Amino acid sequence: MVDLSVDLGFLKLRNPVLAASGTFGYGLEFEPFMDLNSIGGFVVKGLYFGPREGNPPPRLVETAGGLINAIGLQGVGVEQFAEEILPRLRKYQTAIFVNVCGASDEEYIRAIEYLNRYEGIAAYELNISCPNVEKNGACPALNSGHTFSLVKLAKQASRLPIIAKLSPNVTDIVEIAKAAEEGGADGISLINTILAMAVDIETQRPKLTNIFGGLSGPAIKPIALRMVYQVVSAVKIPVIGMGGIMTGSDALEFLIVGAKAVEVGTANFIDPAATLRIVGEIEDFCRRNDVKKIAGLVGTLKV
Amino acid sequence: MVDLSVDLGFLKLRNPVLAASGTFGYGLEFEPFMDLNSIGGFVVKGLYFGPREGNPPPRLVETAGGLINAIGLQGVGVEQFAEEILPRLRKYQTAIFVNVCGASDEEYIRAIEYLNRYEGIAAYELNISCPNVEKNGACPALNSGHTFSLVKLAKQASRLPIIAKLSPNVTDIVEIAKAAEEGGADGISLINTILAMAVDIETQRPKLTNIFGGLSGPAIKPIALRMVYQVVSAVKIPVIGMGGIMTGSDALEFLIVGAKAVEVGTANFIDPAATLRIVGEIEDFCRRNDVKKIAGLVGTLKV
Amino acid sequence: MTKDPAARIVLKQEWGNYFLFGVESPALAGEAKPGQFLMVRVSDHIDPLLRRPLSIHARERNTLEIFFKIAGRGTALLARKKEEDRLDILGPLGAGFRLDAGLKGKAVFVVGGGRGIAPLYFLARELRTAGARVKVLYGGKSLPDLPLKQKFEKAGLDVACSTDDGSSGFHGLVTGLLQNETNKQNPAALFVCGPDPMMKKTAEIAAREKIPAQFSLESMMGCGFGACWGCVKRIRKGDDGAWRKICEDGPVFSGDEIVWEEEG
Amino acid sequence: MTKDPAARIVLKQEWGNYFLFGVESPALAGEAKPGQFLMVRVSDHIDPLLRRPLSIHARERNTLEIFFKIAGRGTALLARKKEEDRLDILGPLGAGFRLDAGLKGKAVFVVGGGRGIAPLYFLARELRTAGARVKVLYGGKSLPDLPLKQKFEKAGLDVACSTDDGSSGFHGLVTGLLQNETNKQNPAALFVCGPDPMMKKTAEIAAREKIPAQFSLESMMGCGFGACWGCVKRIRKGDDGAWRKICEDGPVFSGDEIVWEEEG
Ligand SMILES: Cc1cc2nc3c(=O)[nH]c(=O)nc-3n(C[C@H](O)[C@H](O)[C@H](O)COP(=O)(O)OP(=O)(O)OC[C@H]3O[C@@H](n4cnc5c(N)ncnc54)[C@H](O)[C@@H]3O)c2cc1C
Ligand SMILES: Cc1cc2nc3c(=O)[nH]c(=O)nc-3n(C[C@H](O)[C@H](O)[C@H](O)COP(=O)(O)OP(=O)(O)OC[C@H]3O[C@@H](n4cnc5c(N)ncnc54)[C@H](O)[C@@H]3O)c2cc1C
Ligand SMILES: Cc1cc2nc3c(=O)[nH]c(=O)nc-3n(C[C@H](O)[C@H](O)[C@H](O)COP(=O)(O)O)c2cc1C
Ligand SMILES: Cc1cc2nc3c(=O)[nH]c(=O)nc-3n(C[C@H](O)[C@H](O)[C@H](O)COP(=O)(O)O)c2cc1C
Ligand code: FES
Ligand code: FES
Repeated sequence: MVDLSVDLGFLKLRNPVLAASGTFGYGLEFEPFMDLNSIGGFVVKGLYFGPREGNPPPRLVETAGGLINAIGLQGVGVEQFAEEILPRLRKYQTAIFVNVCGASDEEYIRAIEYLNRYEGIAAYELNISCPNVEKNGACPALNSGHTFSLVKLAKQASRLPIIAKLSPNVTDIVEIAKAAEEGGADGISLINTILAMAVDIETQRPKLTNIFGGLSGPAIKPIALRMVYQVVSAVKIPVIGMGGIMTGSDALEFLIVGAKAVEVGTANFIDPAATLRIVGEIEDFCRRNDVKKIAGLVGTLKV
Repeated sequence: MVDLSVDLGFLKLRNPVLAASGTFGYGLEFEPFMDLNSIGGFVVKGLYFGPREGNPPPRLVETAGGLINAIGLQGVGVEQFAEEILPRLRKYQTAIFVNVCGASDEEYIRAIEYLNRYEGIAAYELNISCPNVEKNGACPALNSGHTFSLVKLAKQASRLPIIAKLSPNVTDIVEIAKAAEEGGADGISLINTILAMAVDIETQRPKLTNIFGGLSGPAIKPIALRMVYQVVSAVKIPVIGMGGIMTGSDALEFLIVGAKAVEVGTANFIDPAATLRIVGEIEDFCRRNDVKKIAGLVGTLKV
Repeated sequence: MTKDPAARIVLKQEWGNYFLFGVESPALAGEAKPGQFLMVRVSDHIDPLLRRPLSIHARERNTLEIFFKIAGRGTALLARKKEEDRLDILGPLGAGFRLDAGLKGKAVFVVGGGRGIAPLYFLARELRTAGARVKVLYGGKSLPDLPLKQKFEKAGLDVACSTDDGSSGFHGLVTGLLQNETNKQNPAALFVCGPDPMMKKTAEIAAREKIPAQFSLESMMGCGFGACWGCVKRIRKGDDGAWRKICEDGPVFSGDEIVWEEEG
Repeated sequence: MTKDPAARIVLKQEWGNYFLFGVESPALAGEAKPGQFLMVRVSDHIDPLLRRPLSIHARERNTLEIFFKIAGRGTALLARKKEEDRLDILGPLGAGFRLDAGLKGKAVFVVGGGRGIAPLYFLARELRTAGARVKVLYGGKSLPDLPLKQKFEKAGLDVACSTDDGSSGFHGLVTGLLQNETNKQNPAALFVCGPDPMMKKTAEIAAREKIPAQFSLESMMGCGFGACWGCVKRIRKGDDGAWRKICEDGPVFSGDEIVWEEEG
């Protein structure tokens, strides 16, 4: 038996595979395809305090090994989530993270304070890195000062652990990660999508109505892995890695560079049981290589 | 007849397709496969003042739709280039750009001053953006102050136009582009490769001896296109776009968002006549769509 | 809703750029309803990355059929598959057409343009089973764009065709043919699938003639099962219209739900 | 050096994970020399992105042969190609083996391990044509890893085999077999291709026995024609060794040029 459990410090996970926010709906969408208890946990789609319309379509473009999305965080808002969806998730023994968004610092705090009253949430993943809401992809995680202050506010308001989700669209990811740590984050997750665009040469229009969107999928894995590696050596809090993970092998790369857990995003669209399959592939690898505890593989990169 | 010529202001090009530095050797490597006169021009491999050893192998990793390289600018140095290679290039009627590198500001200037004495170079592309030389991918183009001062020094030293080649590994590409423009750059080219890594899960080692390398190829096109679009609207000098161009259609996306010309990189490895093929594909597009002058298509994006 | 990673291709037919596959998959076939669709994996790796949505064209006990036109790289790759190859398919997805009990004995028109004919064979047969008197209006650019005409006829369905170039049937758009037919007799319902402009025009006719009409919409789909919020269109449900997921709430909507102006 | 975008596969043979293709390409075949290689495109799109280097295994007037083992996705895709399919190939590339005039009448050993046997069939035949007395030492893990044994024999070449498990020929590594053979008779030259450890060991034997030896090296190749500087190894050319391009200066080097320590 391979011990796949990992300890984030503030939380133990059955295994290191989580589903990434915005790619796993509210979890329920995946019930027909897999047992939600078989993965480490999942992060629900980004929630603002109130419901959000999202961006006008087209919202998706496929690129070479990647997907650009400009969903714009369409969603139900924390109230409807907590009242209608969360109760249906409580039956699961898996860790449920809420990805918290806000158009202003105050809205993040309002969402957190509202959700604080409900049971069944393992931690908040503070989405300070969505490139699809403000013009030109602006978001708090582009700036270490804002990252620090917002994480600090969130931490003060929250009764649950805070995971700061960082943006790859920065010169120095380590600086931002440290700001999040100093602000009191209990963990860091990265990367969110990379600001990108595509053009239809026949119509000479952007392929996304929003012009810009966020690039995800296998295309970005090498960039994500580099950033995760840079961050793990600079902070003491646990790091959750993501970006382009499609297979157990991809996930293992992130664990080896030092991520304590991983999130699987775009892969869920192609294979709705991707997270489950990846857990299995990690287990197989461990068996083949006589790894008794997956936790022992974290951060073993030989340089 | 389609008029494919474009005017960079400081230089007219037969057509908007150039070969990118480091992917076209010194040009001569491509003589068996194509007529070098059929493309707009090419940028020779990055040159330091002196010869460079480059990084230990493995230097390449293939990724999903991409290639990570950590060549580390192995090359002959300006002297051997000017004395032995440049004379063999002078017979071509195509624009030859020299990609100038330096371990210090002074070395850039020394290289430029040395090359100033030779005929047959159309412009210098100032490579302030190579991620494979300093630790953690550091380079002048990560910082607007350094970009400004180095471009300014180079411009003062140069008798030829200066094209500043920018790095995508920044929070705000527009800020850097503006700094280059203020420093006196005659043009801007972007993007250089994106800092990336890959891990061999069997050996638990980085796949590149250098740990980090630069990601190129189709995977990065959506990111490159976004950055080129952001920059063209912010500067007055001409912008040369690149990143993942494999086909005429890819090149047209860059022209439509406002690049005056494009560079083709990784594609040259797969198809040594890629630049030539792309010129043909652009011409076919123009014919099909009754575009008389390619210059008329530049910057026509409808938003 | 399930995933069959190895649905076997048991039939392949082709007409130029149009292809029909029969795939054996008891799991998928068992649940299928007209207007539902499948998400088909066209590559076993990352290129193209996403599955492709294709309507359920026909259903037998253990097999389903898909009918598609090559539109780009994904469908071109799919077209290269051969009998005995396996397909990785998710489905059946979406809510499909609503088949009112009240249609028994009534005349209904099923209107398809181009590849939009795909879901309408399954639908037409079910409508007939439900007791409706079905007339199929099938339009294309030219005769080669009507490869399924005979199949409908063989199934004993009443088909009228139109071609833009007059090479077969009514000379003009299928909406022209529809207008002609409604001039003769207003059906009790319209079921429509085709390119957006054709559907929009059809919606106008339906509204004018007060015929209840259902439309099967297309949009770029990331997942097909409601997880990505990528496929939205503006849909009224007793409100002014919100971005609703085509894959989950649709792909079929009634004419008065669809906000056509916001398209594209 | 040219590009043939449509070299036709005229022959396909397979033995488990090993494949042999004959490809018709007068342009490529005309120039080919032993030890040179081809860059073969294994996909028509971006996955995998790069061509794959494969040695020229045999040459007839208008055709070339390649022989390869499935190592990963690229070679697996290649293995799926069938007779009559077309391959996009660059070649011939590299400098290949140096065939000294002085070898006439002399005994030479050609030593191949696993898929490293690929370039040695072409070489052995050319060496024989040049008048050398050729002995082929062919090693593999087990009998199934020696699929070309009979081909060499049929060509009238003297082959001795080794297997790690003793299932055929000498029981042990091919370097053990080589040691045995050199104990009997020192050849005038060695020509070697195989996994790095095998080549390194062979180089030690050659140095000890003072036999001139040429080695065909492998490395990760971006382009195959000298444009990317990706394929370098440390090679001495009257100096301490610089990173030299395997694709252009090699892939064949003599034992005293190669700095084995710096490998991998
Ligand atoms: C619910 C639904 C049912 C469909 N049923 C059928 C059918 O039965 N037969 C049939 O021939 N076609 C059908 N389509 C359309 C079919 O999905 C597209 O033609 C196909 O996805 C194009 O893929 P491609 O790789 O060949 O082309 P691409 O090169 O990807 O694109 C070609 C064109 O198709 C559009 N497209 C690409 N991907 C999608 C996608 N995921 N969803 C919608 N449009 C897309 C692109 O925007 C582009 O305009 C259906 C679409 C939907 C949404
Ligand atoms: C000059 C030369 C001649 C060769 N001749 C033959 C031959 O005749 N027969 C044969 O079976 N093999 C030969 N090889 C090895 C062959 O190129 C690799 O096995 C093949 O490229 C692996 O590709 P893949 O996609 O199947 O595997 P991948 O999944 O890409 O990789 C599997 C392994 O092969 C290595 N590899 C991948 N790409 C390359 C590359 N471009 N160059 C070198 N190694 C690579 C990887 O590092 C990895 O260890 C030769 C290599 C070189 C450099
Ligand atoms: C369609 C889509 C929607 C997303 N929505 C969110 C979101 O609501 N909140 C968030 O933090 N990240 C969101 N993301 C980013 C993912 O959680 C993840 O960070 C990113 O996609 C990289 O991982 P991947 O390459 O595995 O997809 C979204 C990504 C996609 C593709
Ligand atoms: C192997 C390799 C070597 C490169 N060397 C250089 C270089 O010497 N100087 C430079 O400015 N850019 C260099 N680049 C970057 C390219 O010029 C180009 O900016 C980048 O690859 C993006 O374009 P592409 O995706 O078309 O390859 C190199 C890229 C590759 C792949
Ligand atoms: S296609 Fe993903 S939600 Fe509809
Ligand atoms: S493989 Fe590109 S230089 Fe050798």
